[in-house]
Amino acid sequence: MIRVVVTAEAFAPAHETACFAAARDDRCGALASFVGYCRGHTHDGVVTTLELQHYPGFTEAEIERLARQVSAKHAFTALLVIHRVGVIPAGDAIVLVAAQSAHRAAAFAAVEEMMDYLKTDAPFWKREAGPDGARWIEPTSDDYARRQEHGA
Amino acid sequence: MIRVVVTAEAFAPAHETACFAAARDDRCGALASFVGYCRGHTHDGVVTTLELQHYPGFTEAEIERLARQVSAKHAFTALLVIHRVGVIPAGDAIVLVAAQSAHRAAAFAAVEEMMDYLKTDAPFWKREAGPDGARWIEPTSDDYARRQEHGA
Amino acid sequence: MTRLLFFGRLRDVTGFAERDLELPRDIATIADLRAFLSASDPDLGEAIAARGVRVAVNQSFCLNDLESVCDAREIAFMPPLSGG
Amino acid sequence: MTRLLFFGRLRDVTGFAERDLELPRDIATIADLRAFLSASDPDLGEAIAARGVRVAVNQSFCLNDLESVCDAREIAFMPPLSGG
Repeated sequence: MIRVVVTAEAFAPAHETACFAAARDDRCGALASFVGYCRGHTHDGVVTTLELQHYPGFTEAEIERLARQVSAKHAFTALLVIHRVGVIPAGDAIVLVAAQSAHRAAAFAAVEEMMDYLKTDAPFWKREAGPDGARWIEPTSDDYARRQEHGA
Repeated sequence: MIRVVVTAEAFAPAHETACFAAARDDRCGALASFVGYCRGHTHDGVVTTLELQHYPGFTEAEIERLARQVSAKHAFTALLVIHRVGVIPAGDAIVLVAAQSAHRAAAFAAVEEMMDYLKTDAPFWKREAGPDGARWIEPTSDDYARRQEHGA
Repeated sequence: MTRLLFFGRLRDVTGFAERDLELPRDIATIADLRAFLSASDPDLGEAIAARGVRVAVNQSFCLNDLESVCDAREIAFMPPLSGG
Repeated sequence: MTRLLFFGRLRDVTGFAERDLELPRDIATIADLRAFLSASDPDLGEAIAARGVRVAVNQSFCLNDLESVCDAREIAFMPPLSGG
């Protein structure tokens, strides 16, 4: 089961994870998850908001395609991806990825790999705004290096 | 900040994770977490309960020592470990590990490494009971191999 | 009618997110379209030629500039992606 | 008075989790204690000699059987650990 949600609404990661966990079957021994937050401070200074653009339809389809790619490599039984778009105030959750599997290795691998793809391969564009203006964020060399490890 | 809880009471992973997340500072961009559940089915058959023994005082101290070992390698800002003991019915959460950090790599690494240590190095003893009787569970060769990767 | 879509910093250059236009008949490939857009807006031409900018036709990534735009209902210009 | 603690499958062998006892004066090391326990309960002696069983004195893992038990308030016998 793969569920992908792209939303302009704020979401509560703990609530979404609890709903996702409630639907697990009794062979599920592992649930790994990750929440990415809009930081209020980066090494560049104070961040007041993040603006995320996406390509409606295409973004969802691409994330589903990437999720199927992950599922071909790692034996998870369920995967949830929630990604927020629009203007996001510092402190809010941007992304939630969660995976269920029988054992922990597949759940960890699925969440990490999905996050790496979201950073570099999913159609999102991110602009950080602070007191000194706004700037577009592009993947770092580290992001690209992590993606390469998955042989993508 | 490292917090270790060993408890004979059932706990709600989503609630604990929400409390942990609420206390994050505004440099936190990443929260990785893992929940291990008592499975109702394994490759050996039906499981009705799991019984976890621990060594009060020593178990908590050892987990804290392992957590400090993880913190020396990975720059997380907060780590939470909740481990249940006693008789655990199938479907209940056994363990929750969650880590906060500025970026995702440290949070993922801290949670995974902590879980690997809990499987092989923390003083717990686990017995699985089903319709055909009970048996003690020991770490698998895979568990030991994962632990070796951390140079422990 | 073809819809052109611009994302991220390209949107700052165009000043708009999307525009519908009737492509002239002699525009057969992505390369032709680039030349056409450059002629009317050199800044945009330069921005979409920048390293890392990808093009998708009908919500499918193009592998190179020789791909056809003849059946294009939607052409998107995308600077480097960055989610999560 | 010294408290002996048994965990996991060792507890199935002993039938109890812990026992307080006055160690005889000639028991100086873990090795001596093993011999003493084996003499009174061969099954237990065999179980604590099994591969992977570790000993902790006063909540600190022993590196080998030559460690002293003279100041031991608590001695734990632990089969392979398995949490998570």
